[in-house]
Order: sequence, then structure tokens, then C-alpha cells
Amino acid sequence: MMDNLYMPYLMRIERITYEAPGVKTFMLRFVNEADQAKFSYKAGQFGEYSVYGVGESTFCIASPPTRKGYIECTFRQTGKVTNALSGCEEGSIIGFRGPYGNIFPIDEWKGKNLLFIAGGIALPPMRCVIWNALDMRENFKDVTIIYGARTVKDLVYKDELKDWELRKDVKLITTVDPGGESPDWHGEIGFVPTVVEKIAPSSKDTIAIVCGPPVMIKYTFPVLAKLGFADENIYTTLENRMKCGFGKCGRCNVGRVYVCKDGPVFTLAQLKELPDEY
Amino acid sequence: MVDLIKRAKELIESSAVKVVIGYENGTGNRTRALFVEKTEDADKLIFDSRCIQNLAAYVTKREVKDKGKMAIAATLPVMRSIIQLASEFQVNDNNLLVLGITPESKLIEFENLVEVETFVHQYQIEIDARNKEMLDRLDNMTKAERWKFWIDELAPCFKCYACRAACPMCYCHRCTVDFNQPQWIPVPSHELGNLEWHIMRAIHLTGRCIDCDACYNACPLYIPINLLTKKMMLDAREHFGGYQPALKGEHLMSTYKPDDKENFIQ
Amino acid sequence: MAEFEPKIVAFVCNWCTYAGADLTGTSRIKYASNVRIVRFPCTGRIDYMLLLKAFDEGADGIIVSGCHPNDCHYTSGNFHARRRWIMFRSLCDFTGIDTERIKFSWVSAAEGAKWADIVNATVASVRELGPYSEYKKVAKYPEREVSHG
Amino acid sequence: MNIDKRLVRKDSLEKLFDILKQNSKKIFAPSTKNGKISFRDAEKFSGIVTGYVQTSQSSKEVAFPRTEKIFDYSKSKDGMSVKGIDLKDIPEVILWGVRPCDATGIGELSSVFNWDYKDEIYNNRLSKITVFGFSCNNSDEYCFCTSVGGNPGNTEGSDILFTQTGENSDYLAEIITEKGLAIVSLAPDLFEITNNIEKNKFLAKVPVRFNHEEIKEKLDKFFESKEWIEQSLRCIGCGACAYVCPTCACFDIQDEAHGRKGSRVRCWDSCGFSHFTLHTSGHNPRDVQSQRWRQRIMHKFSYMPERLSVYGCTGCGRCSRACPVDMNILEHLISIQEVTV
Repeated sequence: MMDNLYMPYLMRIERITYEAPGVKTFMLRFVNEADQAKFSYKAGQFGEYSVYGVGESTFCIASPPTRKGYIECTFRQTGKVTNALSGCEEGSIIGFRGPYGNIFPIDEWKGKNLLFIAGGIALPPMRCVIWNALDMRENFKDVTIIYGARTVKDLVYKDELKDWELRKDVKLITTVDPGGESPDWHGEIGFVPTVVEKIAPSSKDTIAIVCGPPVMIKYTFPVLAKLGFADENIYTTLENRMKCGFGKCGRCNVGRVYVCKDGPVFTLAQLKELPDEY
Repeated sequence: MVDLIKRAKELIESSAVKVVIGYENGTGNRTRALFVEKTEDADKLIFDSRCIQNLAAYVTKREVKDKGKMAIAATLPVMRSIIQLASEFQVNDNNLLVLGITPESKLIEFENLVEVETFVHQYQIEIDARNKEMLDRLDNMTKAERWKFWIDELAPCFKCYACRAACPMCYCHRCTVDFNQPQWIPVPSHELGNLEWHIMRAIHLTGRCIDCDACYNACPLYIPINLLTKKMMLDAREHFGGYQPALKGEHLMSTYKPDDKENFIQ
Repeated sequence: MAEFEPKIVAFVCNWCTYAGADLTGTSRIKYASNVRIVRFPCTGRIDYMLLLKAFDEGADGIIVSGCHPNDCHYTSGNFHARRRWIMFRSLCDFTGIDTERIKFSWVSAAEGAKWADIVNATVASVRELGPYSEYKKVAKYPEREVSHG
Repeated sequence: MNIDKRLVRKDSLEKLFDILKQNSKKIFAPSTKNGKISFRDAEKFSGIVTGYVQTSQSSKEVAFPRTEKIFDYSKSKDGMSVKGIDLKDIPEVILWGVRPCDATGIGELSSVFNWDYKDEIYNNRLSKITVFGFSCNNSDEYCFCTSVGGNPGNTEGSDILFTQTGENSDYLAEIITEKGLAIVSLAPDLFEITNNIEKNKFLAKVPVRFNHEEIKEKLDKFFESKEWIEQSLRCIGCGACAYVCPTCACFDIQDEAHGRKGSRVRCWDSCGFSHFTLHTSGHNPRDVQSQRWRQRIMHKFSYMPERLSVYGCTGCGRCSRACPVDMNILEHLISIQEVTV
């Protein structure tokens, strides 16, 4: 029989991590080892996760391709499918198809500084790249991560943030929105764009990767421009509604671009070519 | 409609309204909605027996409403829709001026919606002979025959929702059929999804439908879905008394009488 | 083939019929076990779509029951419900949905015996009518797919 | 392969139908219901209507059904089992009475389903369809196939194309593909050798109303135009245009569950609906109707030609006929061509 594009792999939920209110990370393993053997992906790609009988939802693969044998996804419980996913227990079977989309050109970045800027639930797509880079740390110069969330509670991957904070080869700056701090908060207080401006990372030989809610992205780009980042050196991902993931269902178009095929990773230079429909 | 053109020009010129909604000649001997925002466009306004689209569907459309105060060339069904919409707080005297067109095709301008209501109440909502005959035919069928009739009739429905889009009363920002938590109605078009969608539509229009047939006229597949709403209107009339849309009226399905009669509750 | 056991879903209000059904139990009145009770705050909260969903999911019959008129815990919920049932029932009838499979009743907290009667009568009449295969066919629901319990 | 031209006598069509039926072929042909002509499973030749300008629904549904199962699943104590649809179950179908604009539409659908990833469900359905095209002897004011590169006697997409040579006359049959040849071999006697018949004089005259290449060029700089807002003001945002269109391929994927069993289905969707692009967060990239109308036109006349090298429109005019508010695509394209940027 020919391959059915829409047929998901069966995945077993191996571990569920509670990240923040409404946010969970699933560690998934392939039920059939043969599927695992032929599966490979790169940083930046996404998949369609499904609860049988409920539907499919699109999010990135949050674990780096350098860690083999499993994939992880992090999602916030908001819609029909993420609510159903949230109700799944360890050991449950869910569906996954992918990987889809383009990749962060991490190999092209070798020898450069990396600046990661993320807000809220947008750290997961970036986590894949961060770990990918850290797993081949010797290839890059300075690695800076600026991560902000609304409140301290909303910061995801709290354990990993601690790891990164302790690492000598990573500069981590965390921030929360004013009013979102807890009494023992020792990070920054302020919106991500403001913090970026304050930290003022050098644009020399640096690639900036920005992920976050549209409003954060909108105000961060001008700051980066002021710091001297060229549009070609700023990367982000677009999150449009998708159904198929492979350029057929017609939902994710931004102008002539299919976010699912030509994206989700775009440079700011590419974004500027696109109509404002994302 | 010389009067209408003249009046539309005055209204636009004096900035009394921002847009006049009326009819113009369309393609293939059809007519269609015209939105007059400049006086010179008013000359395109027409009115004749082909003008059956219910323009009241536009007064709740965001892109039209956002233009500012509207005037609308309103036939009897359109006026009825407007009264119903006003009673549901969708339009009011501040955002809508009614340029009535009487059944004799005379222009009649109303100061306010109360006048429109008074005018509308002179006419009973009547079901035309053809539809009456269809309803009688259905009434005389056995239950199994009716079931078969509807399953067959609704089978071609591909859920384009033209019926919903054309209906002035279907202005909800998020329709029940678009809800997915819970998923009340299956999204795909199949027997069950189609049946449930049309039952839901009919129920939600009970006591609100003013029988303009916009749904049927919009249906690209000529499915007689207006029979459902007609039947509900007739039954509501029978059970709860004569129905006319009214500005301060109680809505049939959101009210009750302690002595409502039924014969099936044990 | 095993004898047909009707599957009945009952949508009842918390204050009267649910308490009534409770009384049926505590009074040790025996009645048919085919009914699955879904409790609502008030009959006014019972959406007609839920009745259709019950048929979708394979019910052969439905009972809707609440407080007698004038006894509603929220004053008028059952009056509103009654009006909706009148219209819903007429629409079902018009579309050919079998209204004989939907029983409406008023059962108060004191009417344990009446509840048993209603359930028994409904089960008996639905048993006579047989499985609601017309609806199941449309819902593409394989009959007897999930075993009882 | 060279197009082989044969003559089919007027009364031979029925014989052909019967022979195909005897060979247990499933035949989808236009028939009337509620005053609308659509492709339905035809039992008898007498039920097939002729003389129509256009069926109200396109024939795309046979290759791309409005609702189609992708797989079944069932949950049990031992885990989950998933079973894809068996492509072998897809029946062989003859599509009878397809207008050339619909036949070319199949090619456009195929380009959507086959650029990059290949959609095997679609391809399988398609491989089992034999298209009996029927050239147009008549047209109406909504037709504009000639403006988008087609014509009333276009052979593209058909396996056999029949052209009636005058009212109540015999048919010229052009056997275009191997599939068409296979049909001829079932009833070789009905396909008579003929001298060259001049087909063009029997075809409908459809004037060229605009230049699609010019439109495409214009659209490249037209994204921000106010024209979209003006044109779409009377659009009420239903999906009628997309659902009758022979090339609209946008779809949704939905799960349908019953207890522990269920299936995943693919079903039609339309870019005209406001919820089509709505994010869970509430953000909607195409928030107003003008953006959605623009998407419809741009997709067909700019994005598809650029990405897939085909136009997403065959000029069948169905969307204009079906539109409840008289959004006439031809009229709007002409006005786009005329507006100065």
C-alpha cells in the first residue's frame, strides 16, 4: 500500500512535565520501533499532534535532534485538541505526523554569536535550537538567551533555565512583565523589547533568533535594528493555523508563501517581503 | 425609483447618513446590493420585483456598520427583519434610517423605528400558496416518509452556510455550528452533520424568523430549508398566539406563559 | 440474536426528578435498569442539542423530566423548558424524528413511584418500537458496539 | 499519443452506456433534482440530462469528495489500532458529461495535491476516473473559459471528448488517452471511422474578456488596493463559491468519534469563512471579508500560477452563478484589469 500522508505515527507518552499553569511537556516515544528508525528531523520543524477522536493540533518539536530516540512537545491548553492532550496520562497513545516545514540553518551559523530572544510559550520552538546549539557548543561563540514571561509562574522549562543560568558558556537573562514578579525574583523586570534594549547585545557576528507573541516580536525588531542587526541575521518563526502541514489545505498562506512548506522559519528580510497577513 | 435616488443623494450630501444600502442591477438579470457612499453612485439605485435579497443582512455586517450611520431601502420583509434586529439590540434609531418601500412600491420614509413597527404591523406574515402546499404535503406524510424526505433533501447540502450568511437574524459572531468545545455539530457534510445543522438553524430561528426566504434564495442547491423555519413559525403561532416582530415585544422562545398548553408531558 | 435491550438516557433536573428517582431507590421500588440518568441544575438548562446527541451516541429512547409547573427551584426554568419542548417536539415531528422515543414528564421529589412508572413505560414502549436504527444509520453508529456498563 | 477521431452516432451513446453498465462500470452523469443539475450515480441512460450550459456543482467531488475518510481507529484495553482506508476499495468511475472547463479543473486540482508531497488518496481516486468530456455547444454570460486559456472544445483533462455536430446530430469522439482507448475497445463498433470533421464550427462562441497573464502581473502590485474592500462589501462570507468551484481544494481535517471507535476525515473548507484562519488565541490573520476575498482571487490568479504553474480558475463561471449576492468573478477581474494602480 502506498503511504497515506495523513496517517500519524502512534506515540506513547513517556513522561509529562508540568511547566507552568496550563502548560505541559510530553516526552513521546514511537510505539513501533520501525517508525523511530526511519524518523529524523531538524531544529525548527513542526508536527501535527493528535488525540484520536478529537483532532489534530500543530506545534513544534521542542526537543533537539541531537537527542535521539524520543521527541518532546510543549503546549498550552487552549483549544479543543490541546485540552484533550492535557487530559492524557503517561502511557497514553497519541498520534504524531511530521516533521514538516523548513529548518533553522544552524550549520550556517557556525563560528558566530547566537542571541535567543523568546517570550512566554514561544520558548519551546526555540528550545530545540538552543539545545541543538549547546550540544555542539564548540561551534559557536557567545550564546545569549533573553527569555521573558508575563509572571514568574508562566516561565516554562524552569529546571532548564536553572541549568542555563549555571552554565558558564551561556548568558541567560530572564525577565517578567512589571507586576508579574514574585518576592524572591532576582531576574529582570520589564517587557522583553525593553530588556533587549537595556542589555544591548552586540550585533557583530551575531545571529538573533526571536520567538514570541506578535506584539513582542513587533516591538523587538526595531530594537534589534537599532543595535545594528541586519534583517538577514534576524530569524523568527510564524505560527499560522494549519491542518495538513504539507502545503495542500490552504490555511497557512501568507501571500504566496506556505508557512508549512516555506516556513515556519523566516528571516526578517523574508518577512518584510510578505504581505501583512500573519 | 426616482424618489429613492433623490432621497439618497440628499442624505449623503447632508451627511445625514454615511451609506445608503439599496439595490442595483447585477449580472444575468439579477439585482444585487449597492452601497451608496457618494452622491453620483445613487443614480445606480433601482427597485423592482427582482429585488428579493434581504438587505437587512448587511446592517449587522461589520464592514458596513463601521462606515457610520446607515440608511436602508427596505421592503416589507426587510423592515420586519429590522424590527426584529432592533428588538435584539442590533440596530437602533441612531445607526439606522429606514427608507421604506411599500408593497405598492411607494417610497415611505420613517422618522424612527417605532413608525416602522406601526407600518409593519398593518400586514400579517402570509405563507405563499406554493410553500403552503409543500407544508400540507409534508403534514400528510407518515413520520417515516418525512424522515426520508428530509434526509434526501438535505443530503446534497455541502455546508457552504450561504443560508446562514444571507439570513439577517444569523448575525452571531460565533455560530453554534462553529463551536468545537463541545463540538455540537459535526463539521463535515454528511447525513448527520447536515441534519443537525439544519435542525439547529431552525430552532435558533424559531420565534425570530420573519419568513423572508433569504435562506432558500441563497442556497446554491435549492434545498427547501425555508420549510423548516416556516413550519416553526406556523407552529409557534398556533401554540403561543399571533407573532409579529415588535420593538418591545417579548421573544417567543425566551419567555413563557404559566398556562402554555401542551398534550405530551406526563 | 440476543433480545433487544433499549438504551434510555434520562435528562432530569436536580431538584425534583433526580430527588424523585433517588426516592424510588430508597423506597426499594424496582424498575427497569435500562436508563442512564444525566442530572442538570434545571430543566431550563437542558439544551435540545443534547437530546440529538443522545440519539447520535446510540440511545433508543430519551426521558426528559423536571419539576411540576410552579415548583421550579428557580421559579420559571421549567416554564421556559416547556415552551422549548413544545417547539422542539414539533420540529422533530416535522423532520421525522421519532417523538414517541422522547418522553417528557414532571416528576416531583415525592413521586418515586411515578418515576418508576415512567421509566418502565418508556422502556416497554421503546422495546416495542425496537432499536432506533433510522437515526443510528444516519449517525453511522454500529449497533451494540459498546457493551452495557 | 495522437488524438484519434471517430464518429459516434447519436443513438449509439445509449448503447455505449449500456455496454459500460454491462461491464459493471460505475457511471456518474448529470441529472436534475430540485431544478439543479449535478453529477450523480446514473442507473439509466434516460436519467442523464443534456443541453445544460453547466452543472451546478462541478465534477471535482468524484476525485475530491466533500467528506472522505482517511482512516479508522479503535481503542481497546490492549492499545490503539489504526487502519487506513483501503485504496483498493475506491471504485472505477466514468465521469460522463464533463464540460471541458471541469476537465481542465482536474489538472489544477492535481497540481495542488501533487506539488511536493504526493497525496496518494487523491491520486488513487483520480487514476480510477475516466473522463467523458462533452464540448460546449452553448454558453452563457457567466462563461469565460477562453479568458483563462481554455476553450469550449478543449481536450485537456478528458479521456474522450464528445462534440455534438449540430443540434440532434451525431458526435465527434476524440480519443485522447489510453483510458479513453480502453473504453473504445469495449465497444469498437460504436466508434466509426470518420473523415475529418471540422469541430470548431459546432462549439459555443465564448469571447475573451480579459488577459489572465496581464491580471497576474497586475495582481503582483495590487495587494494593498482599495478595490478589494469595494468589491467585497456585498460579499456575505459564505462558502458557496468555493464549494461549487472545480479547482478549490482547501480542506479541513476532522475527527469523528463514537465511543471507542471513530475515524478521521478530510472535508471541504473555504477561505471565505472568517474562521478559516482564526487562531486559538483569537488572532485572525484574515480578519475582514476584503482580506478573504483578496485571498480567493490572489490564490487563483497570482499564487497558483507562480507556485504551481497553473491558474486556479477554468472560467466555468459557477461561482458567479451560485453566489447569493451576485459576486461575479468575471466582472471583478475585468475591473481589476481596468483599475489603475
